[in-house]
Amino acid sequence: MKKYRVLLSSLLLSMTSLYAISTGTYDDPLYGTAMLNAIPKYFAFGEVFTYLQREWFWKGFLIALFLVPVAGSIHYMIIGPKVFSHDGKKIFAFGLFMRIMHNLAALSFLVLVPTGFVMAFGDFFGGGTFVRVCKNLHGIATPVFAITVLPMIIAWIRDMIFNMDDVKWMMIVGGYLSKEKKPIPAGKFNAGQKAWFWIAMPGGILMILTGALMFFLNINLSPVATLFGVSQIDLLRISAIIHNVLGMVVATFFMVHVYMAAIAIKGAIHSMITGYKEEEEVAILHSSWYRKLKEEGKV
Amino acid sequence: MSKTETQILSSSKVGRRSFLKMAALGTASFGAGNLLAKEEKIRAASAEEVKNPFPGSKTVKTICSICSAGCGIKAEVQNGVWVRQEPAHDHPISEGSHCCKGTDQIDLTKSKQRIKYPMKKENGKWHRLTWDQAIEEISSKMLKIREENGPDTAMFLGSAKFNNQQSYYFRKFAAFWGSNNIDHVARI
Amino acid sequence: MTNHFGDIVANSKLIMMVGANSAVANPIGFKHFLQAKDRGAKLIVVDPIFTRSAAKADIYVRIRPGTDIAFAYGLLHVIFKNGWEDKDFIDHRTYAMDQIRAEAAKWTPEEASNVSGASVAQILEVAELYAKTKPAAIAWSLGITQHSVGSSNTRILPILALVTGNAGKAGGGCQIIRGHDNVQGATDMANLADSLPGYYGLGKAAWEYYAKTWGVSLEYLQSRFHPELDAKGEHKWMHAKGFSLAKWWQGVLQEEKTHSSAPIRVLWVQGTGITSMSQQVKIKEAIDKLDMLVVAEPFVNEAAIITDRKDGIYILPAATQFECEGTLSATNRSAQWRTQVVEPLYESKADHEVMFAFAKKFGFYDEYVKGMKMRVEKGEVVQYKDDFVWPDDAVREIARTVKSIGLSGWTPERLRKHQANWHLFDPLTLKGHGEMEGEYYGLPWPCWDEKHPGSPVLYDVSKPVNEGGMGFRNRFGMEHNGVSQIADETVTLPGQKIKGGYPQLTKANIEKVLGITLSEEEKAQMGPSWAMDFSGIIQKYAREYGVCVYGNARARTIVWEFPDPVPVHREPIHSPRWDLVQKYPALPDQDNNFRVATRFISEQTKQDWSKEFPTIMTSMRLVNLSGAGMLERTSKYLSSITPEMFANIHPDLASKYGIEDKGMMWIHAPHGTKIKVRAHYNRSVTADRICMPYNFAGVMQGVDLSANYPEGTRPYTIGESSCTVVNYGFDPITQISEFNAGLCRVEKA
Amino acid sequence: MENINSRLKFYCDADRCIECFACVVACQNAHELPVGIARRKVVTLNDGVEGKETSISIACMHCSDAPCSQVCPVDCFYIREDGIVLHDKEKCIGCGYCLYACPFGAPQFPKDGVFGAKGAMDKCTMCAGGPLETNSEIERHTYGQNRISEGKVPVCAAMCSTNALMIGTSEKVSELYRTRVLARGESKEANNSYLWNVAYNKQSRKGLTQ
Repeated sequence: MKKYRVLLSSLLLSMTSLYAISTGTYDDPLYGTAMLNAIPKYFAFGEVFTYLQREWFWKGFLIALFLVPVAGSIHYMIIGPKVFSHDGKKIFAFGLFMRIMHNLAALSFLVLVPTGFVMAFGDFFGGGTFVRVCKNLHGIATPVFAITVLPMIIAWIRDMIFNMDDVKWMMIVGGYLSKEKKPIPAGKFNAGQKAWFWIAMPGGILMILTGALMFFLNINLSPVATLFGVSQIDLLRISAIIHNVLGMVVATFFMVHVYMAAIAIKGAIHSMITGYKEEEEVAILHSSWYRKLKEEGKV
Repeated sequence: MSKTETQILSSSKVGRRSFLKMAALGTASFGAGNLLAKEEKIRAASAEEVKNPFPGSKTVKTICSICSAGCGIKAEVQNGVWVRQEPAHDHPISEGSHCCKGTDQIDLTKSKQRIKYPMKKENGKWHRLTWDQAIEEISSKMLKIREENGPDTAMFLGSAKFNNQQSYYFRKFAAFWGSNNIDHVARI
Repeated sequence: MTNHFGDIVANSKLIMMVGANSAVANPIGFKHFLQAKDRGAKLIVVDPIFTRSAAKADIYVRIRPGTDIAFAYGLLHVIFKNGWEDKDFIDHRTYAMDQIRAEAAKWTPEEASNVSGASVAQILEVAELYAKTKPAAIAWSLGITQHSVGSSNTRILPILALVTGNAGKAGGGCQIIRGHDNVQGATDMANLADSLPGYYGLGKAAWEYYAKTWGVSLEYLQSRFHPELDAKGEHKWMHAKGFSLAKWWQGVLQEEKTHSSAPIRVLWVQGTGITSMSQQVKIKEAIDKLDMLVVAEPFVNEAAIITDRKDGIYILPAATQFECEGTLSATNRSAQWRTQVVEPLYESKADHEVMFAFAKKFGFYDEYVKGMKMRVEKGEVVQYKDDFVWPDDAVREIARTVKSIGLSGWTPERLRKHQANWHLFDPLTLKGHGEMEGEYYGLPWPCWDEKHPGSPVLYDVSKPVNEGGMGFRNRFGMEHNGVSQIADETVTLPGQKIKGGYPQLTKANIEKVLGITLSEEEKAQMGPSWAMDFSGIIQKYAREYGVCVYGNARARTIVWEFPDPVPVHREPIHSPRWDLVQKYPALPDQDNNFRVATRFISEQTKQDWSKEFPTIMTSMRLVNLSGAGMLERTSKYLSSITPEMFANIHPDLASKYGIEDKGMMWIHAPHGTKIKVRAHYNRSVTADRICMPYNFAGVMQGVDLSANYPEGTRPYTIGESSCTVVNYGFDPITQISEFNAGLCRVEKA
Repeated sequence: MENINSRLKFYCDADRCIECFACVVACQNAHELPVGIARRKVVTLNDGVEGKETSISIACMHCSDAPCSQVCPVDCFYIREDGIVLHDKEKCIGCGYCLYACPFGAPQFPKDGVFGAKGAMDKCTMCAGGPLETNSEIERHTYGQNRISEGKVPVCAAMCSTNALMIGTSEKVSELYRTRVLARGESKEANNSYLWNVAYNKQSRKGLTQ
């Protein structure tokens, strides 16, 4: 637990220090000479951003918004959820700290994703107070998510490395297209979860960074900007592009994740509340892990 | 000759608002053949077109108090409050132009940092005085010093910000006090 | 200014700015230079710093601070050598040009280049361009005056204009761009230690004249002064110059020898930022030592802040100029009426109300304001009413009194009418039309009488006197060294009924000069000379005969009562060129000027200052601040443009001392003071010099003085005053400080 | 009003601009902006470098194809027939997209309340107020003066110290500028029309980016 505390505090510290960088210079990094120098370079990222935001981002978000619900509904109707016995033994999967971390992240995502969509379709809501509140919630939820990122990475990264099981898992799409209950090749985390992990964690960090940039706007980032060889305004434009594109992907995966946990596998959500998974569920959906646990005599 | 470049534009996004207004070349300026140009606009919009933003205000012509170019200022005053500073396009020297100090005259006059009442420093602390107290204390001390060592004990530093009449009367003040110890920043 | 801004736009073919950065100090003035440039005029900027003005110039010449005379002689050398001078002008309208020619002969372009740092090619180019382009205006400002040779500097540039015949011409002339809004007026009205209003001096005749116009006896005025009499039995301290702004602190500290009836014990500051004066540490010590400090200002004067004293400081709230009414003189000598915009805010009082209140307590109020209740009747000033109207009656008092510079025509009625009819004046000529036909805007002085239109261009002999023309003033006698000081007979103005030059008009000579006979009544009413003639009869005849009351004389190029009759180059008191100090040494030390002794040569040669202090230090202005910055630093918008004091430093110099861009550095002065400022890498300065704005205050030698401000009055920005490190050095005549040439040592902080 | 040349435009003559900040402070005073917000900015390039120093005043250019209005997620921009680009602060959520889309860095965001969140965007209105009742107090407080409706010139150009800043229909501005350049009798290179070349001329864009 101690290492987590260190982690946590260092994380908080880095967040606040980001906050504290002042803007008190003669030449504002955004609006001063740098701005004028950036004008001729507008036709790189500036124009690209404008084009993408005007033509494509809203379409992307529209697809993201409807893809999972539609696909989920079809899946639910045709194949239906997987139901496992709740009377059997339970296997301890997640400790209290990790459950808190995960659920904090889940909570923050429940805010981040919908508010993100509201912003993306701000004109649909007519702008104004509602969208503004959503924007601020989006900002407020971010630190909550940020706190959880490093602990989750550290705790799970070893289990998240892809292996042969995952290839097999991919071949059969995790068995979700069949109603049969036969063991699926997967460790503690299956390939789907791993994919989600790799998108949500490094992607999440990227989302946090790009989001923070856009949120704080004119804090002096000239060292970073120089590192990438672009002006600060271009850094912001790049951030906006990344944030949007990645946002679509993350939102999509998040919805899949929610569908799986809450609907497609009945009761799966309990493992993140109590920490215990149904033995049958583990045996079927995480057969490799189950085997390993058995070998170690933990079942 | 005139640099008045006016044309009527109807301005509005469709259906949002509409009224007639004049748009003009802001600072049509001194180009060849444009020698006498000074008035750039501008017809005041009629009452039907627009509401006066400062009802009942009057315009006072005055002069910027920063530098010796002597730019004109038009001050809009409403109920004794200076509410807006307008460019004096008809002023023969500045023709409406200002530097940043000139454009800030309204703000400077109303600065929160003004000295608001007479004060005296005593035991390292500032204390508020009434004018009567201040005049009484200062003058009695000065008269006492004058009594002791004569009028050349005082040094009067006047101002390039005085108007001519104040300036003349400041010189006269020193003369009546009895000293030529008077000077101002023209010497720097 | 001898001309006005519109005239530059309309007529100048070349403008040479020397020691002036009006793009920053005076942007509206600079607008006119740019307009002239867009019309095809050439703009030459001569400055130690590549200023914002220089950025717009056709030719920029970088010279070393304090070498303006050397540079000007370099130009004169080339001009004389090639015969480009205006020989007729020199013969007919100037005196002693041969002495200038002799001095110029010493200044080969090579020597001028060696001293000033301008290249020989540039000197040749500028000389040819300036001499051959006509009309050409010279503009200058504090870069010329703020030197230990300031009064020579201000003579050499008009000499350039005289040599090339540009003086008194539309589009030519000498454009001295003044600083504060009414610094011209405050000087005319003599907030000065060496004169009464209108440059009448402090002689007995002047005091008598003023006693009359003020409605008091000379004896009364004498009784106000210290009673000590001089050898001639005159009131010594009434006729002696007072302490000056530049060195008043010696009157308190008395470290250098002073000559006054008493030490200074009370300082009364009304509207002068104390931190714009040099020797800040001495000023601080002097304020510490005073019995009392009285400050009357709209904003806190740092005089009350830089001192450590715990008692005896009074701060009085004065109104701004938008809270009172009166006239002010623009840099082109135009009077402008300033109308009150609002009533004085808070408890503040208008400046004259402060004076009136104290005059009452001091017991001279009735005599003090009597002048406003008087008028001229039959050549005598008599009281005709019991109350007065401010400012109108003060305007009238000035008009009947200050004849020397021709303020007689400045009546409140005329000036108000000018204000009401701004739109009827042409910006390029200042000529009025319509209702204002026949007058120039603001009646630029001299405006000899109530019918005179004002004089937009000084010394312009192409116009009749009654329409604003005039020759040079006959001020220095009829002849000098046997040479007549009166202009040549070819210099006859249109409408002039006598031929050629003539002396200034006095009661004694008017009949002879104009060939008239005065009646006894006229003689009885007439004052002794045109400048002291309340009756206006001299001016009446002058108008009739188309002559100028002050005469039509030669411009003298030498000032025989000065220590340097011919302006000569002298190295700054703290010179970076020790080799040149031997060749061009400073003047001998002065025992008494403005009641105090001043060191010149002894300070200059005390040691080779450049060894310990190798970097040249010069001052600059910031566009958002003026003077000591007292006003503008309290503006939330203006102060945010430059939130901090800084110095411009060349990257090469900075890196030599390990100073980083935007890092802090110390600047040490030879007299042992230092300031801590932020270094700004900037290539407008070369690696041998640094440049600082002088508009900050509130920090002294690294110590923040915020705690000394009364609550709620601290300006939004405070900073070190560059005047803390301005070197010792003063002009021998005007005692202006040497702000613009000094030495320092920089150090990483 | 279909003619694109009848749209109102700013133009800053770099040969005249002396970085005096008059436009900036005039604007701040006229609209009583919070400290730190400058709808107009003055920038000097190559400060102190002989022969290269250029100052320029810059603000919203009121683009015909205003990219800001194309990217606004809440669609708060509107372009008047006279070409003035305005926005509705009630709708604006302060997301910053308009700034990313703007070539000129015009949109600014006053800090608004907790966490340093950005408030509603603020930019030059060409002194034409906003979508609230014309010349009402609330319009003045929200958007600043509505001088256009009074028949007055925007305050920055009206007070420009050197008449560097011009405003008018693009036709008139270019006419005036052309007269000025012809009077100068010289064909100045890029910096003369730095902004316009870059912003409105596809050919010179390439030149400058290369």
